[in-house]
Amino acid sequence: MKVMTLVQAITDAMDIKLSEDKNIVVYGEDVGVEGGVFRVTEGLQLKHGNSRVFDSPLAESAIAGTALGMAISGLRPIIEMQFDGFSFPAFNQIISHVARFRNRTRGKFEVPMVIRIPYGGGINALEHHSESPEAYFGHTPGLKVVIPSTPYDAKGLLISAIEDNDPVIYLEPKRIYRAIKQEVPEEKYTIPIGKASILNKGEHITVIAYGAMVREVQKAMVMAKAKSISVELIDLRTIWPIDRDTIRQSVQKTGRVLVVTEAPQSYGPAAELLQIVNEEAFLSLEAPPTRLTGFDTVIPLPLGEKFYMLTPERIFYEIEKLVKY
Amino acid sequence: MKVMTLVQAITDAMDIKLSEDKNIVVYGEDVGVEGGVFRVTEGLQLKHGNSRVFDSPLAESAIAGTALGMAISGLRPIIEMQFDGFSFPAFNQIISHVARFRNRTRGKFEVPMVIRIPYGGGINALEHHSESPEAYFGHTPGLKVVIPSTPYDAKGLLISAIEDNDPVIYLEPKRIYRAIKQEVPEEKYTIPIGKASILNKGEHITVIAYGAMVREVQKAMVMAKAKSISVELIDLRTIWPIDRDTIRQSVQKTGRVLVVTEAPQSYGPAAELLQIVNEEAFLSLEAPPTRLTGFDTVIPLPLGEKFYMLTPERIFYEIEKLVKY
Amino acid sequence: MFNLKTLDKFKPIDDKTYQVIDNDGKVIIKDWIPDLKDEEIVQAYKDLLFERTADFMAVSYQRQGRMFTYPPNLGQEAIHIASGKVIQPEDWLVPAFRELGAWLAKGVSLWEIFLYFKGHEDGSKFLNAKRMLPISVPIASQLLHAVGIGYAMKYQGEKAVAFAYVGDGGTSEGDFHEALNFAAVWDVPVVFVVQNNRFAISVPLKMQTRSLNLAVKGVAYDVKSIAVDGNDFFAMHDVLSFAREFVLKENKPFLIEAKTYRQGAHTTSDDPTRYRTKDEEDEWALKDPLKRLQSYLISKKLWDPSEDEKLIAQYKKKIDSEFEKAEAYPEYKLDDVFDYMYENLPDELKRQKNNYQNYLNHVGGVK
Amino acid sequence: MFNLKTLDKFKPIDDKTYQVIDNDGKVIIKDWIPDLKDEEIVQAYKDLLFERTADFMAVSYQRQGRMFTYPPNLGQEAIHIASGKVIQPEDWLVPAFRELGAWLAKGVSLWEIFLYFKGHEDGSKFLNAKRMLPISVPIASQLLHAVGIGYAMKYQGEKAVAFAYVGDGGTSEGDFHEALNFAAVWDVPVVFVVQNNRFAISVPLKMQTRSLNLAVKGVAYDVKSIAVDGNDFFAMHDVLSFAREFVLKENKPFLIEAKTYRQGAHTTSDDPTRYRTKDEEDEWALKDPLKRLQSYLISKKLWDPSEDEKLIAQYKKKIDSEFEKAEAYPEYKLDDVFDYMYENLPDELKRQKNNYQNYLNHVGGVK
Ligand SMILES: Cc1ncc(C[n+]2csc(CCOP(=O)(O)OP(=O)(O)O)c2C)c(N)n1
Ligand SMILES: Cc1ncc(C[n+]2csc(CCOP(=O)(O)OP(=O)(O)O)c2C)c(N)n1
Ligand SMILES: [Mg+2]
Ligand SMILES: [Mg+2]
Repeated sequence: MKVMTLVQAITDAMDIKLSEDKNIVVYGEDVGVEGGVFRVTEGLQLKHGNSRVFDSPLAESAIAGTALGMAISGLRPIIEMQFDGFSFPAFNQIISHVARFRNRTRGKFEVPMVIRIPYGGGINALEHHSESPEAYFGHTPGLKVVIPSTPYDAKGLLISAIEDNDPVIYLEPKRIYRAIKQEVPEEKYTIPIGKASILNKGEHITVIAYGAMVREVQKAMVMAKAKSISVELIDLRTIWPIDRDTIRQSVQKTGRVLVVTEAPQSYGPAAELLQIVNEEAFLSLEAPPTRLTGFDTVIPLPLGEKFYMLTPERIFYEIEKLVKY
Repeated sequence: MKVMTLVQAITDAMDIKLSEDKNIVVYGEDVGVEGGVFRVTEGLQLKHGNSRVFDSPLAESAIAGTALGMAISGLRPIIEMQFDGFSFPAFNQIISHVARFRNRTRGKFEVPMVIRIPYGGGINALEHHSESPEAYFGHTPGLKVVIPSTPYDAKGLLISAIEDNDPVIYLEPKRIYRAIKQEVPEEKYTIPIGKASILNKGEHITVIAYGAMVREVQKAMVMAKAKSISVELIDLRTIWPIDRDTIRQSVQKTGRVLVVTEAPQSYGPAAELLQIVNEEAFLSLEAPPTRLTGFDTVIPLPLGEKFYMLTPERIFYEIEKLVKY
Repeated sequence: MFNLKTLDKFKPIDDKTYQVIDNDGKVIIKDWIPDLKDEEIVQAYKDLLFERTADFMAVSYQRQGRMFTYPPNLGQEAIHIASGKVIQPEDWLVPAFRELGAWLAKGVSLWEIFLYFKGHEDGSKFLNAKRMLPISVPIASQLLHAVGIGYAMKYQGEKAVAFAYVGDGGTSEGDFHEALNFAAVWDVPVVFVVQNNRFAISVPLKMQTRSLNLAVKGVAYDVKSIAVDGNDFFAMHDVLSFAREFVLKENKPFLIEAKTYRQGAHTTSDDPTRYRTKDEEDEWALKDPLKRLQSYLISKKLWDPSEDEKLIAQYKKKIDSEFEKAEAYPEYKLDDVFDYMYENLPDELKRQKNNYQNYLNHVGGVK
Repeated sequence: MFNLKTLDKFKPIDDKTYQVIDNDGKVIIKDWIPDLKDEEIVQAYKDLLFERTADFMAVSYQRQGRMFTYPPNLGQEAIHIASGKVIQPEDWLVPAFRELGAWLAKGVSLWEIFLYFKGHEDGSKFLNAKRMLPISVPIASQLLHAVGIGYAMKYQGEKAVAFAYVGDGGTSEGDFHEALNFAAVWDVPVVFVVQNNRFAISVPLKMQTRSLNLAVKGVAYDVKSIAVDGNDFFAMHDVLSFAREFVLKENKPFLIEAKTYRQGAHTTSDDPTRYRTKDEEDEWALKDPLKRLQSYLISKKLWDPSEDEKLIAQYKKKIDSEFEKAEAYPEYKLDDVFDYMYENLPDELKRQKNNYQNYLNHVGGVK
């Protein structure tokens, strides 16, 4: 075991797979010599050579589109979109091709590729550097979408993603890249895509979150505990496919559910998770399925983030309201 | 009054506004001489001249990005994306700029533009010609998103969209472009963006739909009526902002709700509308808020559409199940 | 033999176009010797005739309501047949959607094409075509796939080339630019073929770009390029063969502008009389690739035109039987909607499929 | 005077770069006469010094934790100051994010820039700058806005130009291609300025493109273009002035590659020693635009370098006071999150805002 940050766990996962499988290549803007603007690919080019870990010209559509080409012809590319907001120029390639090539060709061509995207707010960044685009990807048939919230999960999920023969969008909660340290096995292991994890067993309310919000919910749970509220915390881990079983079992038990996501509200991720609650546990509900989300606004520049980002206090406020409902 | 198809009503709206306001320009692929692949801009170039109605080179990002430039400098562009699936190359411009320029500049620059997009399936088309991307747009703060389902609404809503000082995504249900004829006033009128319409008053269940699905629900209602089921049908008309009041009032009365949309299910439009039901009418619910949507698959090529597209029979089946719940 | 010197003589920046035969099939480059044997040229002519016949038949099946929208190839076949001769089994073919003859040469079965345009994904399986991608509908997007394939081949040490197709309209898309640039920077073996048929649906070339020609766009990426008479089978064959060798030897991409004309409609839903003149059509009819190749063969006494009719009749039979095969294809099943989305059907899709199956069982099948 | 003939002499295809003074500030074009008066040149020097000082101060505010990420301009100021002189009040300035001196000339207040990089949208209001767009973060996307503006100006019969900026890295994006192409096809008055500072963050030019230079990319669109020494104030001024006239007269776009070097870090979060050598940095230090202009002025007896220190001290005071103004800016309010999203706040946003306000009231304000 080794104590790792989220960044280190991700680097480690790529390093292990690069060593193991010659068909894996890693590229994107600044991922080579620079090791990525967040240093997630640091050291990988030196170790694995610059035909395997390299910089690309500055063009996201091309990064995604060439990766598709590589993936259908025998390689297993892992590409990086430098920031969430810069994945949008690649949308056409992702939606129209990456997600569809297997279906279009009836399985003749597989698309084993991973698109890594640092995502989310709370880091005092410039515009377009703090977006939460997971609902766009979750709504796109043909993709799997994964978001880890701990170093341990980050490594295991990324290895699963790399080994998956379908394209996986791997969103990295950049706000906690270095905020959490955890013991992580040095050897290879996988965590299945599509399975949520229950981070805390509880009785009064189910809270569903993922990515950086998990930590904020955990802080809120300290406040809840002080008021004797017992929270069951589900870390979703996979945005699609959604782990209905875990959600059902939990809400059937607690009768109350709060989904916490920083993405904008309307047509956002929380609505889907709550509709699943309607479908799976309607008769157990003792309070309206509730969401606490970002506003339907652009995420503000740093000085305005204090309003936009969900704080433990606000999460606790919602928890308490729901439990008292 | 004049009997018009949906296409004619849309053309008419543009014609009226072009005549009235010299700052309006209309462009996109093949919209000039050709009059658009669906003939929606037919006759407009001849009448208003080719500096006002014209073809662009084949590049959707450029069509959207140049329109933003025009809009912030005094024009009011109406642009066309030739098909739903070809709006994706324009996503970056739409999400990163069109939706945000007002906020970014604190209102110094306004973005009065309309993006017209024929959308939806059921027309036996090639791949990428049958998509329902409304959730992507609805989830993007800064946009308004409109979908008419009748010629009358199409004209009034488009005129509102053109006169709006914010960017409006105007999705045209191409499947019913010529399927419905209706008396439409020849003069100018507007229909407010953000207001749903109740197409049928009913007691037992609320059905929410929009676009081409409205007609399918209406067919299902004939079957329902035969079984003495009284359906309240809400035509949403605006995807964002959502008319919460109309939804609340209806579901509070009926206690049951079905949302019918052809877009894929997960993180799709139906989930949002049903979460609004949770938020607004939870205590009135007598059955789980329910959705009938497209599958989480690529919409199949024509021979497979019979499985994917929602039929009146299937809608009726869900209505009956819900009412019996 | 077309070689580096020839390339140098036909600089796009000087607006030169490489041509071997004129409109009457007469060779206009002195000392030119075809790099194909007589039988091969005759076979090319037959292939061209076959493509044209199949294409006509496709349009008529569509008119009969037995197929959906179809994009005709009429007038552009020399590009396809020359491509078919040059592209090797180890090469990749990355199509747009208007290269029928090249697909067939790569091993695609005509019934698969028919099946595809009848609206079945199984028509994209291309059971006997190795290294052939499906039709790409989003314009120019496929060029990036070719570049990725090129990178993979280079990485794996293969000696093969990716041939990627796009139209004149497609050169306006950002993906065209990004593909050419990535190909150049990464030094990958890709031959880009722009079929410049002068229209993107109704939009004429002059409203698509102001560049001198489309080959000259290679300058922006330092990609070697040339404009070729795309209705001249020999010119296309010369340049494609040269390009393949060049790309393999230099490990660099190459760009070909094939100047041609779409004699038919954009698709069966299109009416070209709305946006172009009869005069223009007539002018280009004189440059028809089939007639030019035929005139060459006749002048060399390699072909008796009275053979055509017999051949066409024979082809039609074959084509009809391919179409029948497509029509007899097993019915579309619910599995076809769900089962290819992922390697293993995720639980969520199983759930959706089961729910639907239950509904079907309840109502007794799809209406 | 730079004219069409000069343009012709500096063809990008021949890899020529227009230069007026050498590294020591000596004029290298014989017969060259500046088209600016002596006082104007002195003023340009002062402006350059001001930009540089403001830029240094910005970096140090950032280091002190009083501002967030900031992209320094060091080494590229000649392009900005020359732009500032040429761009007229009726012209539009469409920035990327690294043209500080040009923004200031357009009327942007320094405190607004500071406010923006402190993380407040109000810093993009540019209260006194007409026809100036906000900073554009998504690389190259802004070029299309300039083309749209150009179309609008042309449509409205205005005689003015849009100046649009992008970096070398930005030329790889599809939007660069689409913008140049649309501008050419639509014949709009846009001057595109590529600041080629040889790096896109850590990625060097040779991994960005294989083209001979960046100006040559104009060939792909038939857009007239030229490469200029971007560290040479006079060269930049000549070409920008010419380009403005050209564009107005011909109603056609123009492309300028300004060859320069980012002497500082990409942003304050970047460490250039990771990806480039001291030798390279030293080499480019010799070409520093400020020193070159200063040397010219000294040689013409127009400047006494001992003045610099005094001026810098004076500037620092001014800059500090601008920064204080930014720091004293009213606190960020909830309204700032919601109220500019739409012309009229939609009910849904009112609801979200009210809910949040209720929460704030409940807990007694933001923590
Ligand atoms: C991204 C995208 N935008 C629009 C379309 C609709 N469309 C189909 S073909 C076509 C014109 C293509 O012209 P060109 O590239 O010249 O090819 P050609 O049809 O002439 O062979 C258009 C606009 C599309 N398929 N993809
Ligand atoms: C679409 C997009 N992708 C990635 C980024 C991240 N990014 C910011 S600046 C930059 C490099 C830009 O290089 P260049 O265009 O040469 O401008 P320079 O920074 O050198 O002035 C990158 C990759 C971005 N802002 N936008
Ligand atoms: Mg064409
Ligand atoms: Mg640069």
